[in-house]
Amino acid sequence: MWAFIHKLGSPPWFFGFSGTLVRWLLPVTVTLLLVGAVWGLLVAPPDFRQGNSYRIIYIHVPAAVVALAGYYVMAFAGAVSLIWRIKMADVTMRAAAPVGAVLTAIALVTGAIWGKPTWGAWWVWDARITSMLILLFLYLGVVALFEAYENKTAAARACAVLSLVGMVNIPIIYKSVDWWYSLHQPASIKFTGESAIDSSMLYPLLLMILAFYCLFALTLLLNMRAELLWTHRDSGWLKQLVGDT
Amino acid sequence: MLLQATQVAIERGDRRLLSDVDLSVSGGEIWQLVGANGVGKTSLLRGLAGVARLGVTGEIRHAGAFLYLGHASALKSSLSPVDNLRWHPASDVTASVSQICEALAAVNLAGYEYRPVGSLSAGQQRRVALARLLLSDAPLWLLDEPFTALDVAGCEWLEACVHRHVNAGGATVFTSHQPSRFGPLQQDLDLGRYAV
Amino acid sequence: MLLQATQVAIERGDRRLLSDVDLSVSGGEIWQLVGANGVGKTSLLRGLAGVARLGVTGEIRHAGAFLYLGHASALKSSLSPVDNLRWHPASDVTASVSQICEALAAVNLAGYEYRPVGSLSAGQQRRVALARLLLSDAPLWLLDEPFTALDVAGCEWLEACVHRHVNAGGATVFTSHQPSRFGPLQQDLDLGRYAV
Amino acid sequence: MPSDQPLLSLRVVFLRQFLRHGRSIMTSPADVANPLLFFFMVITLFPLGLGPDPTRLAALSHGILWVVALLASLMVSAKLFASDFEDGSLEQLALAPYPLAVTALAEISAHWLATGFLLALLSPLFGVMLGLPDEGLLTLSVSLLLGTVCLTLIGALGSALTVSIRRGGLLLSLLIIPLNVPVLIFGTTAVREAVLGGNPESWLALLGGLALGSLVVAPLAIGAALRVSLDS
Amino acid sequence: MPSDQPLLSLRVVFLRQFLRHGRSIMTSPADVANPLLFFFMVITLFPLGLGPDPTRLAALSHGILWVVALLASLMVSAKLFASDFEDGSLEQLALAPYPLAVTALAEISAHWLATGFLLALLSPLFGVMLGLPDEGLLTLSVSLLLGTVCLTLIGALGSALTVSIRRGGLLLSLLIIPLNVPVLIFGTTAVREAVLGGNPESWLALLGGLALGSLVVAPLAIGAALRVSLDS
Amino acid sequence: MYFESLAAVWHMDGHGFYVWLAYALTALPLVLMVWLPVKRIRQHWRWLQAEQRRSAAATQPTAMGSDV
Ligand code: HEM
Ligand SMILES: Nc1ncnc2c1ncn2[C@@H]1O[C@H](COP(=O)(O)OP(=O)(O)OP(=O)(O)O)[C@@H](O)[C@H]1O
Ligand SMILES: Nc1ncnc2c1ncn2[C@@H]1O[C@H](COP(=O)(O)OP(=O)(O)OP(=O)(O)O)[C@@H](O)[C@H]1O
Ligand SMILES: [Mg+2]
Ligand SMILES: [Mg+2]
Repeated sequence: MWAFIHKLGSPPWFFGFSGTLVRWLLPVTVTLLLVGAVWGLLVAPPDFRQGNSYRIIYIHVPAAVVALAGYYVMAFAGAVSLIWRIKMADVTMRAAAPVGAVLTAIALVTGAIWGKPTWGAWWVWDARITSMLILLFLYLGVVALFEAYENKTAAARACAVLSLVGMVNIPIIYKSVDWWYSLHQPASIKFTGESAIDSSMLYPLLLMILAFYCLFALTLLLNMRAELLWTHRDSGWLKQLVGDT
Repeated sequence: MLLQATQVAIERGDRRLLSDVDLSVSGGEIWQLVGANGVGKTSLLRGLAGVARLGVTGEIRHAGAFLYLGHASALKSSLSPVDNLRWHPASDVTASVSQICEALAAVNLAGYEYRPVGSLSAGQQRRVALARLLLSDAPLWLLDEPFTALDVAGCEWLEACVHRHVNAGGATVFTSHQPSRFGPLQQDLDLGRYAV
Repeated sequence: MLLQATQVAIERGDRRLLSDVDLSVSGGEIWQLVGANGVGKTSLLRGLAGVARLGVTGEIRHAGAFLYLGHASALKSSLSPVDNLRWHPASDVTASVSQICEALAAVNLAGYEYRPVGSLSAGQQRRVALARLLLSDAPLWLLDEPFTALDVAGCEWLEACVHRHVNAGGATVFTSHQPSRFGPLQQDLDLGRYAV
Repeated sequence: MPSDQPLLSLRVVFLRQFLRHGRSIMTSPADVANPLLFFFMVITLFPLGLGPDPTRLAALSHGILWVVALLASLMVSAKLFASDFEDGSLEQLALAPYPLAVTALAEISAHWLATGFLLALLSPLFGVMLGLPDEGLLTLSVSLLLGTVCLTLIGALGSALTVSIRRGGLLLSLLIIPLNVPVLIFGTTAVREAVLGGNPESWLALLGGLALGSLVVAPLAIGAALRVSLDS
Repeated sequence: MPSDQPLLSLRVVFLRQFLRHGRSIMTSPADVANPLLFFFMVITLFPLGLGPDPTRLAALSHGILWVVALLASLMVSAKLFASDFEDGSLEQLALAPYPLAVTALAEISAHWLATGFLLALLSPLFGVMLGLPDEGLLTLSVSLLLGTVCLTLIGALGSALTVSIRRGGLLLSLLIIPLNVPVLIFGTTAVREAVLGGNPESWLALLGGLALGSLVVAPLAIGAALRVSLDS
Repeated sequence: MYFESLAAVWHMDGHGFYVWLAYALTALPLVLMVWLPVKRIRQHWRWLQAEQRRSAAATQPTAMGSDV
């Protein structure tokens, strides 16, 4: 295990490994996305209360779930880079932030679109929605901080500190927003959330969640490879690799 | 040996400036860092002092305390010289008001003790910063362009001050664009030779 | 006559610094303002340029345009040298990128054209500011400590530049703590004589 | 700098300074995005503070949006001239053979375009989030368009007055908040009238009058204030 | 600076730095008055923006007071380390033989005493102005006392992270507003509970927990962030 | 397949606009998210190859490097 992590920290090994991984992951992700989308859009039956608008769930929920997980990936990478000074962790963190921000934005936008036919309003200050919005702000903060530093090594350290503090805060934020909402909860809004979901609707959803996880991994790897190619443009192993092709 | 630097390399913003710099400074020595604009004198001095750590590799060892005075003078422009000097952020030593006034008189700032530093001229501000030399007991001084903005009398005072310090067993590493400030007493470290 | 100052007196913060200063500068002349730290060189130069007006009395007349470069270099540290020099706030002249790159090459900053000014060394930043001399066609230069932070080659370049300017009929008024930068070519205005 | 060269017309000077400043803003997308994000974030603080009840929020939304716009514009313009003063650009501008009022106005215009204008354009989005009824959205946008002109000019005046003060410059510029009060009142009233089906036009006209008035008066005051700051 | 002198205990270092900073704050009354002034002025904007209806204002007052307190602390802490960084004091502090976390915490404490603490003490006054029922006044004060500790520490972290960035501007606000959300929620809820006759104690306890937690975590993060800023 | 006709797929009982808008607004960033780094990798790779060819040409005798 430790040896594997150590190997991950070595750019030449990682570059080769991620190349193979990407080659597998790309077709798998595309297939999963297509199958899941077609299943969810065309095959699954409509919800008995919301009708066809519920089909947005197949992108909304996966995006939200993966966006949340993405923050932990980013913060974990930040911790690794701060403690062990592993360059690859920097790169992971840097790549994860914009991807996570985009996924969060997708969850918010699809949620808002869903809200219009369901609640008649584009936006309400529901607990989950609000915490998702704050998550977006946290992501944007990391992205903006990274862009603001000229020295990218320093930028990575600063972002690592920020994302670690953010990680400590996320459970607190979620809990507090929950309490806030349950204290104020107005009667006029009903969230369909907890009701049991039929398996004919559940399977495509699980498939899409898996697809979004794959997509997250894929974009992470691609971004890391691009970053590696540039930062190691002068190193011998890369020159040899280029020469071999 | 007050300072021992071996195989020091300096990087700034993804660009390597200097590599394999070796420097050992003992009591009684004066070292001038020499080199063209942008060669990395300030960066090296900051590295030697330990202000910046990112991009500084190699071994840097200090024996004893040191005093670093950089371009920025660590003076609050809304406070008076006395208030500014009463406490030096980098050391435990607190000076008494009478000591401070003595030091200010030595740098020819008698009468300016209680004006805001921001309303002093460029050279006067530099003099306030240099008064720290008189209030510190650190054996090693690291000074980045200390002669800047000083008039002729000021430069002479600073030279005498460094002489006294060195004669008392201290050492000084400084940068300046004027060659051979201290004549045969000083040694040069020409950074042009280490530039990448 | 490019600049004519008669009976100029300077006050700062309720304190009179200088009085009865007379100075007339014609084309081909180099004037150095001389005096100890805090005597009022910067204040006088700002008065002559018209940057500060409060506390400046007497008559100051300009014939033609002039270029004033003070301590603060009017450079935005987040912009590149090229972006900074493209337009000089005090004049109508806009320079083309090729002119700017030429000027930057002349001050030995080729290769730094598109880095943020804030990431340059002290001397390099001063060089960017001095590149303005090459982009301006004003006959009179008012320069406050222009040699600060420049290395030996930089100082030589600046001296040559001033020589060229003066030979072409321009004039220069500058401050510096090093005496007689331009040998017999220059004239000194010793402010110690006018100090109150 | 009374020069021999033929002076450019003030319009050309304005345009040139405007473009220069605009380009400097455009080179960093963060400068454009940050004020909007700040606006967005502060708006989300209000539901968190006041509770999520949509009907109550909707009733308050025009007030919240306007107060936040005022605060955002204050915070953004508080530092308008600070960097120019510190790095010596202001000195140089003062030497130019044109009134400081014109060059300052050019800088302020570029700044407004990147902050107030964008904010006004995007404000309907924030209005929808707070549940502002659809009838109010257009009026919100227009009122902010006119209102941010005043707010920015007044903020610039505060910045010019305090730029040379070493301590507490930022906060002292808040002393100009009282000058913003009429803008706030006209703006909120216009939006409220629109929501209630009254006629917002007269209030918008008042706002427009304020904007015009400050476009005339404020630059002169700002030019004078900058001179004082340079002299101190 | 690994010196031969016997190192002072961290407590002494903390106290000394605290006193030094405190004295420097005291020499300029503006630094102390400004946050209070900001608080006062912004609060007066709300009746103007939301309409003067006293019952409605009273119902909203706890939220308004807390949001404004948050914004005030945002503005004040934005510049916490800026001057130290620019004038080189931070460099010197980093050379001291003590952890930056301790010296930074001392500075922050002095800062909090001059801003957050005073604000909490005076907040009942502002509460009365907005018509907050008397039952809520004490809780408001206590909640702000605990809350401003968190707000100041988080603000200091933001300042430490952005101090070396040339176009920092609003970036700091963007970084720390999301982190302040729990403080805002606990604080407003505590006051609301007190007004409605519920039990604010549990919310105050949560706030106290947050304050303690940030007292432990934030100084370390701030120390690391200041180091990064010096390195960049 | 739940729907009977393509038109029904499009219409979705009145919710088609929302569903398709949501899917479109998701698909666009997803495609960009994958395509942009792929483009960057291609660019960097080509740059590296060009660099290698350039340095190879520089080390080789000029007589052979005439094609560069
Ligand atoms: C702007 C609006 C919205 C946002 C930001 C949002 C956010 C989220 C988030 C973050 C989750 C994932 C929670 C988890 O991980 O368990 C989620 C799940 C879900 N959302 Fe939304 N949502 C929004 C609107 C809506 C609307 C309008 C509906 C339907 C009427 C909806 C229905 C659901 C359902 C059914 C789930 C999954 C079931 C569950 O986990 O409880 N959402 N949403
Ligand atoms: N902002 C200010 N407010 C009040 N007094 C000032 C201010 N700036 C400078 N002074 C005072 O004016 C005098 C002259 O300052 P000035 O900067 O002109 O000196 P200088 O001759 O340029 O000195 P140096 O050689 O150090 O640059 C000094 O004694 C100083 O104390
Ligand atoms: N913050 C920074 N980020 C990136 N590069 C920097 C930064 N500061 C300086 N540099 C670069 O590092 C090099 C060395 O700078 P340094 O300040 O050490 O030079 P110096 O020898 O002190 O020059 P001078 O004689 O002008 O003071 C310069 O080429 C400069 O461009
Ligand atoms: Mg230097
Ligand atoms: Mg001077």
